Amino acid sequence: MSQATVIEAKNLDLTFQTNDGAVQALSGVTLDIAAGDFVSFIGPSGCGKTTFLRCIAALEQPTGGTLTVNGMTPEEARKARAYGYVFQAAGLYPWRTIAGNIRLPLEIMGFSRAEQAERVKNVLELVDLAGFGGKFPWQLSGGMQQRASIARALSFDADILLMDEPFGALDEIVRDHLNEELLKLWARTGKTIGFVTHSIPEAVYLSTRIVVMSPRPGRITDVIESPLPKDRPLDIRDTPEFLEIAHRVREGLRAGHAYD
Amino acid sequence: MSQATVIEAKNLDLTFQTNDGAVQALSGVTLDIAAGDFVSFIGPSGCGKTTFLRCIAALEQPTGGTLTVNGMTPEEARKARAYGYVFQAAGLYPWRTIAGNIRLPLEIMGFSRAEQAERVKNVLELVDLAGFGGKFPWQLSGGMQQRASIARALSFDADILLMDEPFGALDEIVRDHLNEELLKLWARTGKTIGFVTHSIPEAVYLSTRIVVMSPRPGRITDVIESPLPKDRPLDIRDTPEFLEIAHRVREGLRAGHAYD
Amino acid sequence: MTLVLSALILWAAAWWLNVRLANGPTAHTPATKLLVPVIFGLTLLIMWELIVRGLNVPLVILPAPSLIAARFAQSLPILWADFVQTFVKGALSGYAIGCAAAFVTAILIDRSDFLRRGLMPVGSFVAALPIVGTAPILVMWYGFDWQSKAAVVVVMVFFPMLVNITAGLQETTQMQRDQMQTWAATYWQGLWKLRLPAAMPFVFNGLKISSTLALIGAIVAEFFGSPIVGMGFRISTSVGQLALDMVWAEIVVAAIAGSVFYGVVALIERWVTFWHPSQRR
Amino acid sequence: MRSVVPVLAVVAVILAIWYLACLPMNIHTALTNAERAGVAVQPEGAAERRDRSGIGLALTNPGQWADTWAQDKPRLPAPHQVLAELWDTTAMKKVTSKRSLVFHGWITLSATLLGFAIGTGMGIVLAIGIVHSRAMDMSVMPWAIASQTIPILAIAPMIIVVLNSVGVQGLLPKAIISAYLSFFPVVVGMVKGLRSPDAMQFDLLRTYNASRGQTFAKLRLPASVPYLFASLKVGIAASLVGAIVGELPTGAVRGLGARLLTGSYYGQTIQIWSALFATAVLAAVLVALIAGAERMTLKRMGLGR
Amino acid sequence: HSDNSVKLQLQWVTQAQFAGYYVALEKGYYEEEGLDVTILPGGPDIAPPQVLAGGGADAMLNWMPSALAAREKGLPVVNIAQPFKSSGLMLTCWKDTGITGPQDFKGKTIGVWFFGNEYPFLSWMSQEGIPTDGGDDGVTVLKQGFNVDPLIQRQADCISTMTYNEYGQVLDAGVSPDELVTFKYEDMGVATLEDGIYVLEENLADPMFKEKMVKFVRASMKGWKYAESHPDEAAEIVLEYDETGAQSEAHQKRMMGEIAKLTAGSDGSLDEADYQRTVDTLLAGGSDPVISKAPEGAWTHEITDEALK
Ligand SMILES: Nc1ncnc2c1ncn2[C@@H]1O[C@H](COP(=O)(O)OP(=O)(O)OP(=O)(O)O)[C@@H](O)[C@H]1O
Ligand SMILES: Nc1ncnc2c1ncn2[C@@H]1O[C@H](COP(=O)(O)OP(=O)(O)OP(=O)(O)O)[C@@H](O)[C@H]1O
Ligand SMILES: [Mg+2]
Ligand SMILES: [Mg+2]
Repeated sequence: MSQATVIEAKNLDLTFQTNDGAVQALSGVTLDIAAGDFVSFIGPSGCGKTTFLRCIAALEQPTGGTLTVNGMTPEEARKARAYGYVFQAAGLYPWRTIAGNIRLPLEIMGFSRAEQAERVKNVLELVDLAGFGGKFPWQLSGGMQQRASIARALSFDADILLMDEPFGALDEIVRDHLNEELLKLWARTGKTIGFVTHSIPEAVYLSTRIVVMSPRPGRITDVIESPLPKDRPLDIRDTPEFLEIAHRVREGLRAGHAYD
Repeated sequence: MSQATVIEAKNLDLTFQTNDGAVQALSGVTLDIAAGDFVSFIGPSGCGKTTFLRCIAALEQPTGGTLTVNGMTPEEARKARAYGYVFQAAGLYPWRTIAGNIRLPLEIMGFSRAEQAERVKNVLELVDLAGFGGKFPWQLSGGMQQRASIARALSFDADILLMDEPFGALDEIVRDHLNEELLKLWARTGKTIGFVTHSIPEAVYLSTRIVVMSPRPGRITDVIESPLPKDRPLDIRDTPEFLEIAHRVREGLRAGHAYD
Repeated sequence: MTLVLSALILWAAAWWLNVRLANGPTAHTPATKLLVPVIFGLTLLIMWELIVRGLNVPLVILPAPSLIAARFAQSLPILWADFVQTFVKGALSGYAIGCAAAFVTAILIDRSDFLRRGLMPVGSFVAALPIVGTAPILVMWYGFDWQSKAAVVVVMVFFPMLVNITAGLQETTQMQRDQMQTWAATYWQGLWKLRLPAAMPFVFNGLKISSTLALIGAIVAEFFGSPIVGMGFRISTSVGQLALDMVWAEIVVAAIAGSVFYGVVALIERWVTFWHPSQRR
Repeated sequence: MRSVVPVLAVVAVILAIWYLACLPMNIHTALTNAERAGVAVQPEGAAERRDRSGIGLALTNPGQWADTWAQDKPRLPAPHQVLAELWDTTAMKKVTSKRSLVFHGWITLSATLLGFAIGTGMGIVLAIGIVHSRAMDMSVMPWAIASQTIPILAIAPMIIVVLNSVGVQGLLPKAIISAYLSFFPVVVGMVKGLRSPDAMQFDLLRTYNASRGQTFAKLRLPASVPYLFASLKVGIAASLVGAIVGELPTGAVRGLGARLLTGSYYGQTIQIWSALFATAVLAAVLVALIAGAERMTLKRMGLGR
Repeated sequence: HSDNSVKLQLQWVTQAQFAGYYVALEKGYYEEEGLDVTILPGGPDIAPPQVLAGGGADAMLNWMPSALAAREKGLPVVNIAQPFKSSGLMLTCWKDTGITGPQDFKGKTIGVWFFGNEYPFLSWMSQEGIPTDGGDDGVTVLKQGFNVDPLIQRQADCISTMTYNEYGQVLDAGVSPDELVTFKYEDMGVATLEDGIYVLEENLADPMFKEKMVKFVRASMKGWKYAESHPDEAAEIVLEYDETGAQSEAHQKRMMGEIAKLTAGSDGSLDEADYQRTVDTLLAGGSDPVISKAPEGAWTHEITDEALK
């Protein structure tokens, strides 16, 4: 937390104009994310988690406030290819093999052939998919597809990794496994990670900070710093410290939740 | 557990013939479910949870063993409209209003107009959707749609409720809320419920018995009786007893899980 | 040459205007959505006029739009009589019969997998028979009046409708059908309450395709024998009389009638399949 | 392969109905012929029989049934007559002979293929324009629909004459008419296909800062391939119809369209039917070829499961 | 595209009706004149005047009513030769309908060709005072297709036939002449001139073109006279040139025999009396006149005078 600030949001507002009136998706969001942070965003549906992540990645244009990434505008950062973005669905191209999918951003960014092959090989190993490069996505299980999509986001080595519910569609056991892997990867690479999830245990297990959001209008209601050590075996989830943080998150969530 | 046996499976086998060989989805499954039981099925993807539920509902024909429901064959029970079945997706018809959707099974079963209106009103209240009857499904949030689909399964008052991951697509808070509601409903009506889930806390929180399954071939590896009281506030999930059962379930799961 | 040149300049100017409109702030208003294609169409018309005048194209090859419009205005009674004969009597009745027949067949096919697998390939083969071959045969069988035109239309619309309805009836998910099972619904209940409503987007797709086919079929069939009234009759005789302005007036009627027919079907589609994502906005 | 038995069964039923239908359809002529040959028929006199139903006549004159399947110019030729003519004009004639259906089929096919190529090319270019330019989308699409409501047979002769007057002759005018019919399904299918990737996939490419061209080449184009093939199958059949329509006003000299027309001038119903079937067979073959190419392409793209 | 090329647009598909031109081509008469002649067959959707206007042909064959109508429509075509002396057009009716003369047409259904060929019929009916828009007092007119089915199928009581073509088809269908009543336009006094050779007026101003046409007409008439005297050979030549392969030998031979009767009286030059009769017939055409005033300059003897020298 002592490192430089990478993402700096000040009083961010975002209003969507829809057919039946304006929707305020973000309202007065202020947040700093330092280099090497693992920040989770949690909150009920529609609270603006995705929208905030998309603002950072310059996929959405805030209507108020300021947002800088590495001191640049998000747009400039996007042009500088500062982000790896992992969407909820794996979203692999069915007409490309796993290796071909991972190669896609590299082709677009103009890496050399040799470099491409090299990088694909490396990230495939990183996500435990060595040997599956020649397979097509539909020949793999959902968990493997999701790993491939993470590999794709890692391949060009962006400093910032934005992940929008990447494990939402997986079963609990596979999810546990990928959580472990993600932590290892983060420890190894020191990337800055923004991570959206619906699962309290997942958020607590992974993050250095947990941002609790609440809807209508979407805003930050709580930011919880995690005192957990960097090294976290899965069993840590049965410890009282863990349960304590989980409890705080749940309380924070419930406070901001209005039933519809 | 003292009540009469409602569902009785003995040595159930089910083998699917597919293009590339036979898949044994269920193997030697033996299980009794008593009237008023709340039985959860948990296990990794592909272990046959859905298949077992479908066998009970006579949507699938076992290839071996015996299965009776209320002393009849599942087929007869289906014709006698013994089941309410809730699928993972809400599966509401977009061209019918919420009330129209709930009315659908009633129309099919030939209830009178007045009776239909009466029942629709009742179940809408039961699932907290009073006032939304005139809306179309796509005008409601995912959680509300899922509640409507539960209302639909309840409307004709079948004794057995089969639910296949009904809350899989919802966020944690809405899920908690629906879990609470479901428990209340169960307590009030005394229905027999079969419930498939991927979430360990959910299974432990809801059930009187938790059936742990494991794949290839799909079989039951463990049946855990829950000592929790019938009255369960949400906070019960932070108690040691709860964590103890959850731990047992997790161990059981991990034992049967092979990474793919 | 100046006329041709001004046509090109006009084209560029209109296109620039359209690009402005389409990307401007009002792009999503209904007025703009109507205006843009209208500007485009008007540009084409004016260019046609200028080029025909500029290059002195003989009347008997291609008349200018102004002449066509004049002829149109003078011949309203004739055009109306032709329209009634061809569109109302021939095309509409054939369309109704063809769609209804396809509907009944689709339900039959739906009940029997054997029939479906047998009929669909044979049907697609029959559908490939070109209208210019079948029309004379049907005129021979059903006589010169609108009945034979309706028969041609029936033949033309039947198969596209059948394919679409059949595909539509397959459109439900396994889950939806299972749901019906758990309620022990009968075949007809399942059909009426689930599969027909679910099939509607497909049915309307077929209805839209068939709406353009119907008019074309009725007109073309008149080329192969007709009473002395009808759009196809008028077109072919007028070509013989070198009354090209009349030919184009009839083509204008055909285009308007066809587009309006298509539009009406699309409107009904909006209304019936209001729930479909493609219709929601 | 599971369809073989049902298809055969359906074909058998159709043949049976067909033979039966020949009875009422051709009985009038059969009776007139018989009467001229001096055979007693019920009732006598062609004018007398004119308004009688064919079925009634067929029932009262079972002796003349055989003739309804063997006439020279029947209203409805019997299946074996059509088959015999097909066999006679394909297998039994040299392919260069003017009486060979293969010869005429080839003439039509060449116009079809050229028209198909032009139409497909035009359709794809238009679709790309429509997908990338809102102005084009808004202005062209309604007119493309309207263009398909114009009866092609009516303007085909004019197209031929106009092209003729600027010196274009031969295969090209026919091909242009055939292109006119085939471009529309391609436009509709390609627009759908090029727009088929969901918003997420476009967002993904934005995070890579991909250019428009890259987005097109890497995402839109491959995603549209299945749609393209679906519309190509519709398009090639439309091309064939277009080529045949185009043959009528080019002097009806050669090609399947000319066969249909001359058959019709001289009341040669058997010739019409055989040309009709030849056309349908040709269409089936062309569609099957595209389906084959589709299977191969999709398989190579990893989409054919 | 050499300067000595001539493209001739026929009115209909290749058949013995056009035997003279095919014979001239086959026998090399055109070649002898130094001409390179292309014969373009017609069809149901081809309007020869339109082709002429579009520059697709140098000369066309046309019936005079149609050509005069085109002239009024602003397409100045000129008759330069008239190989057909008499008309082959007639109405063929079933005898058992009770028709014996034009007065019996009332209430009957009659098939007529359109596409420019309807003018003689409409003139005739208006001379007889019979309306053509149906009803008990008038005739119901059908746009006849390309064959004789409407008569055979008894969808019409009468149909238009040519002595040399459709009438034969009716007989071919097994009908004996006793069962039929026929009305030749020639006999009814309403005959109009049929197949003549027409060119654009503006082209005639060009002496080179004129010279070409002189040669063309000369060679064509030579072809016609040969065909008249060798009908069977001429029919076979036509069959040779038929690319559809749909014509039968018997049919073409009979057609040639009938055609020979129509061309017999002509040396190629237009008979002014025939022309006048045609114009008069057309001008008499009641409410929907084919032409509204007597045309001027619609024919010339310059070519035939030169050719027949
Ligand atoms: N493109 C858009 N146009 C209009 N409204 C939008 C758009 N995108 C999002 N919204 C609205 O903005 C609000 C925030 O949406 P967002 O997707 O960020 O929520 P979220 O927290 O990611 O929810 P979830 O957990 O369901 O993914 C919602 O009310 C949503 O309906
Ligand atoms: N209709 C079918 N045909 C062939 N195989 C099937 C069919 N339905 C299920 N299977 C196979 O049977 C096995 C059990 O499937 P089932 O759907 O019951 O698993 P599950 O436990 O519900 O998994 P999940 O958690 O993914 O829903 C799987 O291997 C599956 O592939
Ligand atoms: Mg989201
Ligand atoms: Mg399942």
